[in-house]
Amino acid sequence: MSLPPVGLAHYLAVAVLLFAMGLFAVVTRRHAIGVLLGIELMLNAASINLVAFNRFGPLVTVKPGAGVDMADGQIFALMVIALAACEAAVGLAIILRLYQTLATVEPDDADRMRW
Amino acid sequence: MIADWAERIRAFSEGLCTRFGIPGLLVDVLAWIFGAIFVLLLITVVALAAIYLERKVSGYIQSRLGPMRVGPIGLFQTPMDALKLLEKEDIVPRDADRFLHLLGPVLLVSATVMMFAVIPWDVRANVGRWLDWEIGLLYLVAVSGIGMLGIVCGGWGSNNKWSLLGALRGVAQLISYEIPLVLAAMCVVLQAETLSLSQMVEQQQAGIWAWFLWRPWLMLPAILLLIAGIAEVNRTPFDIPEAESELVAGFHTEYSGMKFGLFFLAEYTHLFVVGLLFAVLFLGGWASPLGGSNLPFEGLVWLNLKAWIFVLIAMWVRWTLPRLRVDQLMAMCWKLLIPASFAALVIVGVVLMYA
Amino acid sequence: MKELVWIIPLFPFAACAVLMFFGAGLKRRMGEGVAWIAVVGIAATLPFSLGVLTELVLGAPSYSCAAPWAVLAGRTLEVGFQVDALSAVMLVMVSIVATCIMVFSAGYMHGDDGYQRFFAYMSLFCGSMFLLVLASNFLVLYVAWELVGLCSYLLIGFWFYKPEAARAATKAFVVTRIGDLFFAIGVFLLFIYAPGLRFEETFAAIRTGTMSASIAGIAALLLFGGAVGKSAQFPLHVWLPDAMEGPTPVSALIHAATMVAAGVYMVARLSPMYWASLDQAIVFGLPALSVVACIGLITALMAALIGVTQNDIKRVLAYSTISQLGYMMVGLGMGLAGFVAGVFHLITHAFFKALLFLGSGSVMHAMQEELDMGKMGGLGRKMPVTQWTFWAGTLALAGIFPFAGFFSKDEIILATWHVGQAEGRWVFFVGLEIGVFLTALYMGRLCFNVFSGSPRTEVAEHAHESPAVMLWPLRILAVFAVFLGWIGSPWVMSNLFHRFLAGMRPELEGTHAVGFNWTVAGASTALAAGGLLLAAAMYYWRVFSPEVLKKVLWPLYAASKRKFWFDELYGYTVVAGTVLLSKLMAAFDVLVIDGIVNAIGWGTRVLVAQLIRWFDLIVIDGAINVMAFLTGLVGEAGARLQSGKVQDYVAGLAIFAATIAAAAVLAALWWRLGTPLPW
Amino acid sequence: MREMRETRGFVLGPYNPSPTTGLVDVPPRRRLTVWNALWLIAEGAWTILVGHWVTLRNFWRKKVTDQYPHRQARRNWLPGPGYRGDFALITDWKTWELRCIACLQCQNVCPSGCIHITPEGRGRERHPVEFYIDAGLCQYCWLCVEVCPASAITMTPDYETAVDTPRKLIRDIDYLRTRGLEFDDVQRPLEAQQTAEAEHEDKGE
Amino acid sequence: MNLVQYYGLTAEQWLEYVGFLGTAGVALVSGLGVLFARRVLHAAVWLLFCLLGVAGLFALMGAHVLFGVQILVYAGAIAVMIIFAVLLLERATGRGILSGNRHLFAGVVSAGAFVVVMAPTLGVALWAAGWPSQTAPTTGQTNVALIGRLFLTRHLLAFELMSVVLLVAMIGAIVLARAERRSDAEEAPEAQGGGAAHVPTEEARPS
Repeated sequence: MSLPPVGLAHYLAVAVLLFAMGLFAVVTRRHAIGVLLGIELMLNAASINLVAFNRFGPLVTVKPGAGVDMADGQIFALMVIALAACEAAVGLAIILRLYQTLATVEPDDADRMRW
Repeated sequence: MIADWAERIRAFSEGLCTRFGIPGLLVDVLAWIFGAIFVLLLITVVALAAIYLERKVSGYIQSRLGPMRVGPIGLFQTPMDALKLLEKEDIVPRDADRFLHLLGPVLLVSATVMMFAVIPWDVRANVGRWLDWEIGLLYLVAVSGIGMLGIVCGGWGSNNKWSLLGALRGVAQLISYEIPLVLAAMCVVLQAETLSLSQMVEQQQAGIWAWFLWRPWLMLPAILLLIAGIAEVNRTPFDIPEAESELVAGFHTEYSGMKFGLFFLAEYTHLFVVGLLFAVLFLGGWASPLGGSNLPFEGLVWLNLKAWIFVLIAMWVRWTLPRLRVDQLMAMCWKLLIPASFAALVIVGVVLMYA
Repeated sequence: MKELVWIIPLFPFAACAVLMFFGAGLKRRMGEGVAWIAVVGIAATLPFSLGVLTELVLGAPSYSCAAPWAVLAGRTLEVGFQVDALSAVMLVMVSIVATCIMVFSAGYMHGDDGYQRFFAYMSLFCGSMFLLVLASNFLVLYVAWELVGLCSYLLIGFWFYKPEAARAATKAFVVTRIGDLFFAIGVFLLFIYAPGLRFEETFAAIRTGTMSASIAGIAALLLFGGAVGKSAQFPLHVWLPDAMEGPTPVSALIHAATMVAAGVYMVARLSPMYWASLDQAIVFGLPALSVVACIGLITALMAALIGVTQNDIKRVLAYSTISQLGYMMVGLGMGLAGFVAGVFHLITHAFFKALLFLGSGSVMHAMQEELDMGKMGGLGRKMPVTQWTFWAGTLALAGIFPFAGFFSKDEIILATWHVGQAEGRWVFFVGLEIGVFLTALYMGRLCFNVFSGSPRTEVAEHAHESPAVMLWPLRILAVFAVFLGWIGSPWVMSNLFHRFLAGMRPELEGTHAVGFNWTVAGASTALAAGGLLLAAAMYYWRVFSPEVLKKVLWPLYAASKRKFWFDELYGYTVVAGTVLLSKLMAAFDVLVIDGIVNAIGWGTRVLVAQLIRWFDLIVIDGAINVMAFLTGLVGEAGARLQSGKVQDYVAGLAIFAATIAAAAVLAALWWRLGTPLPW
Repeated sequence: MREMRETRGFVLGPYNPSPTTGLVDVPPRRRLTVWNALWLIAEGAWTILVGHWVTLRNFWRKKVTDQYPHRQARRNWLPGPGYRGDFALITDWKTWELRCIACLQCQNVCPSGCIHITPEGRGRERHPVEFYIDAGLCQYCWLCVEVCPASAITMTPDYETAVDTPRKLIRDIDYLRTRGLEFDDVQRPLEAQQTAEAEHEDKGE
Repeated sequence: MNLVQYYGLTAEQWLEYVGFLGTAGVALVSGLGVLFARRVLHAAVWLLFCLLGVAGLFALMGAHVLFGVQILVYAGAIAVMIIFAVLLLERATGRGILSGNRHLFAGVVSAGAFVVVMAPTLGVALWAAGWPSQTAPTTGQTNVALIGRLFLTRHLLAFELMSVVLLVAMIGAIVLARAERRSDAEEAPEAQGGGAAHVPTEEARPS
């Protein structure tokens, strides 16, 4: 029985699981910040994918000896992190305002936009 | 010389493996473990020495002797303290968050210890991949961020207003002073054109005047790093988190026993690490002032010496300057240090571009 | 001076404007002095008109100027003024008489609260009279004609708070309007057929034949209808006696001298049209001119007869004016021979009739507004100036030798004599002679009753002479009444007036003043004296009482007393007719039209409404309700989706995304890669 | 340099108006110009260095700590006169026995009741057999010394009375006698010397 | 060295495998911790560990800069910020995830749908691509230098834009968060003394 070396599949598997967890957190968490955490998880899963594809993805034929400098995935992941920072900041500000106005933190209570 | 030192560890671990039949490939792992153990020992010794030295120096500055009772000239004072702390009962305040209470010191200590991974001891660049990491400085700064979290957990976990306030202030201070620290380090990065610390040291080998400190344009970053370094460690001019007069003991008010010890240990180790960082960045790591190094352990000695100089300076500063008020602290960081560090960065950039 | 003729109407109009707009203010400040504005307004015209007259007398040609006013159907309507012998004479007459009357009324109207309003209307009247006289085309003539009618209405009804005055004013206005109707139709006829509205153009057209004589005749006759209304001739004379309700100066100016004379002046102005249509049988086979004459004759006789039995001095004078106008119409009716006579009598009559009216005004003033002869008597001693001026006017009117009346009236009678000799129609001569006798009779009666004898009431006792401001105009007019006649007499430059007037008319070119016929003059003078003596006998010497005559000529007396029942006649016929007509129309309106509308209303309210209500309820509301129900249903279902819970949305999003992703990936694999799928 | 010192201090912080801003005639705060700022920084740095030089110099100075247990006899260790330290019963050096006549005055006056005496004998032979002073309870109010007719009891300037169990704080008669003897040979000459000096100083002025 | 191929992997690969399992395990376990931690603060701390796990994965994949940035930015700053936010809101504790949560079903369905859909598809795709695991040989450049160069050449625009986005987000967050004080004073005078004073306790909150 031979184990396959650590490849794209492994990372994708982790990413999918993490994303599913994030999604589950976002949907079920009763605390607004819990939702935010879920979102962070999903973002991380996405960035794992990015870096994984950057590393294993480009099956370009390469001249022997020459190296391929492909770091776009990583840069993309960096951007994702930066954006996650912005998103978290604004998200938290909104949650704070939500808390101040509605004195609750549960997303279910903020349901004034219903029919 | 140190090269064989690392080799010697490796050989020793290999011997072990063969003796106990551990598969070959784990030899590297074993070597790493021994290295880690070595570093841990070094840390504990350094911490104890630092604490002892702190009390001695503060005494001597205040024209008093400092601890003299325990041991010949009080040498056994700190170990005894440590023992005392060990046997003291570890109290967790009622309905405090036990998990966070424990997590506080753990995070802080682990962060501080992790910092030692990238310090270039007296090693030739080619030995030990794990020693010469290409993002050394970034790793250092990143890990210090984690330490900050430890303070927060500690503050919140002890369910007490003072500690919470101390934690919030501490984090605010750390976050603020991280910026000038990083920017000052960036100046050196610009100069050395690499993030890995060992390569920086490589460039400072040629005798005392090759050290970066003596480069005129790097002097300002050096001063900034000094100040920010002291602030990063929450040392006296900037030690508002556990300012005795206001916040009893800041975020480690509710700690007793070994957790308190851990905090104490972490603080001094962090001080030592910053000293090491300062030494590596500006005083040419394990480079001997006379240039060239041939004695075994010579690099190690020089590095530690420079680090200790920094630590002493820190202590010296601690026992002269009064504590800064919170808004003065913040104002100084945001209105003085950060602009200065930006300026320094620009100057270094320009100088390196055209000089 | 001729060129400045257009200023003349301007002065009185200006005075009127000032008085009209600033009258109240001025009255407060100047008090009675307001009158002098009007007087000045009129007096200013005196020098101009005299200047114009002298220029024309010295042989200057007639002058006319015109300004285009509007363009109607291709014709330019002009405001034009014309000055020739006829209008110059009239100008002078009007300005002199008006001035005297204005001065007189300054005194007479003393103490009246509408003081400035009176003078404003008087100035307006004088202005429009000048306009009428100076008019050079039919349009201006018609405008002036209407203005004059308006002023007469305003002035008759000056004391509008007196019901009979208001009624008299409306009566005068309506009757003259009937006359004006014919006048307007005439003008329209001319507007259509005549090349231009200007008199000279019309006469030239008639002369050259471009306009047919018959139409000229008809137009002339229609215009004469207007004159009948305005000059109170036979059928339309009823308004003049009632017009006496107005203040006396008004009667003097309007109903003696000017307005009523306007009709005669208009006929004189248009005489060439009459002369041209002599051979056209217009009405009952008579040419227009003879119609004029006949109506003149009838009016003269009838008025004289009524005048004899009136007790109110102003009514007597009114009827005397009507009869004298009849005389003028007869004069003009005699064609080329009587034209100059008619005009001359018009001028002289204006003066002494104004004098008589003013005299009666001063009498009334003295008698505190009392008009009935029965209540007067013996005023002669108390009012000597009024008496002798009144006697001068009476003698002039009767036609005694040195006075103006003798020459002018005598010339008309002479003209009828010639016509009688020429055509054998003696009826005019006989009629007029009877008129002379009657005129003398009623004037004598009037004078003796008022001035001689003993005062019959204490009011008469206390009567006293009028103030100087009233007496001086009387004296001036008296002077004119006495000496004006001479300018028409054959001894003065062989009838100066005739030569002056004849010079204007080409047709008159050939004729010259008719010699002085002693027989005719003698006859008329004798008749006049007879009348006077009869009056004196009855009222002065009281030889026999008038009752004797009343019993003998009782039908004539009754008829005369009731003014030949004209008022009643018109009352029953015209007035009653219109009233009846209006009632009929009202009835028709109420019954027929309102009835129909109400019926329709009722119908809709009851029947149709029910129908519509049923339809609306069932059909339309039904449809809408169904629609509402449906949308509600759909809405309900749709709303269920939006639970407001943020996390439900996220779940939905995720599921949806997942399915899409799956589909896309499978599709891609199935088509693009063509890889054999594991299953 | 002098002028700069008089001016109001420059504060790095933002200009935050206090509630009475503008109401009281406070001299306007000088705005921080660039040169002022630079001069300020320089001056600040210099003061810090001077401070450090002071501490450094102090680092090498002779230390004042006196290792307590093995202290050098130096006069300034002695507390001033009238220090109320441990108790002592004075022995009359002529008759070589305690002056205390067991009159129980001190026992009665003691507010905290920490003196317990068992008297014996009558008249001139009256002497205490047992004399306990519970130093733990005593509040060192000096009343017993004052009230003693025979001035037999006194408080020595000895402050090193730490013991490791409370029971030892109850001083018995022997302990008090020995302290009294010590007090005599040590304390009296010193007191004499001190009073002599005091008189000399008074004469000097 | 007699490095023996154990289970078909070289020592290097073994090391990497172990490393991968370790970090992935940390990441996934702490992910679960984020999900099921009863108190949100614990969830936040678990998130921190998850982030460190992910950072480890990045390091394993050779993205060292990303490792550093992840720890410095994500774990160091964002996690701290989230924890701060939780500290502020701690009193209004949300109930645990499992206690009678109406959305449990929705959560399971959506997460399940996602996994059910993505896993086989990816599996098929990867199976089709033959479990790619070899990486392209790289030039001698260190990751730091490469990222630095790329940032300032090819992706300069993204780099600059990101600074703008960060600035805007910062301003937005400040405005949003700061409004509370002013509005407190203006709008709701009775809500003085910060939000905590009148936060309805667990029971008082309407069900």
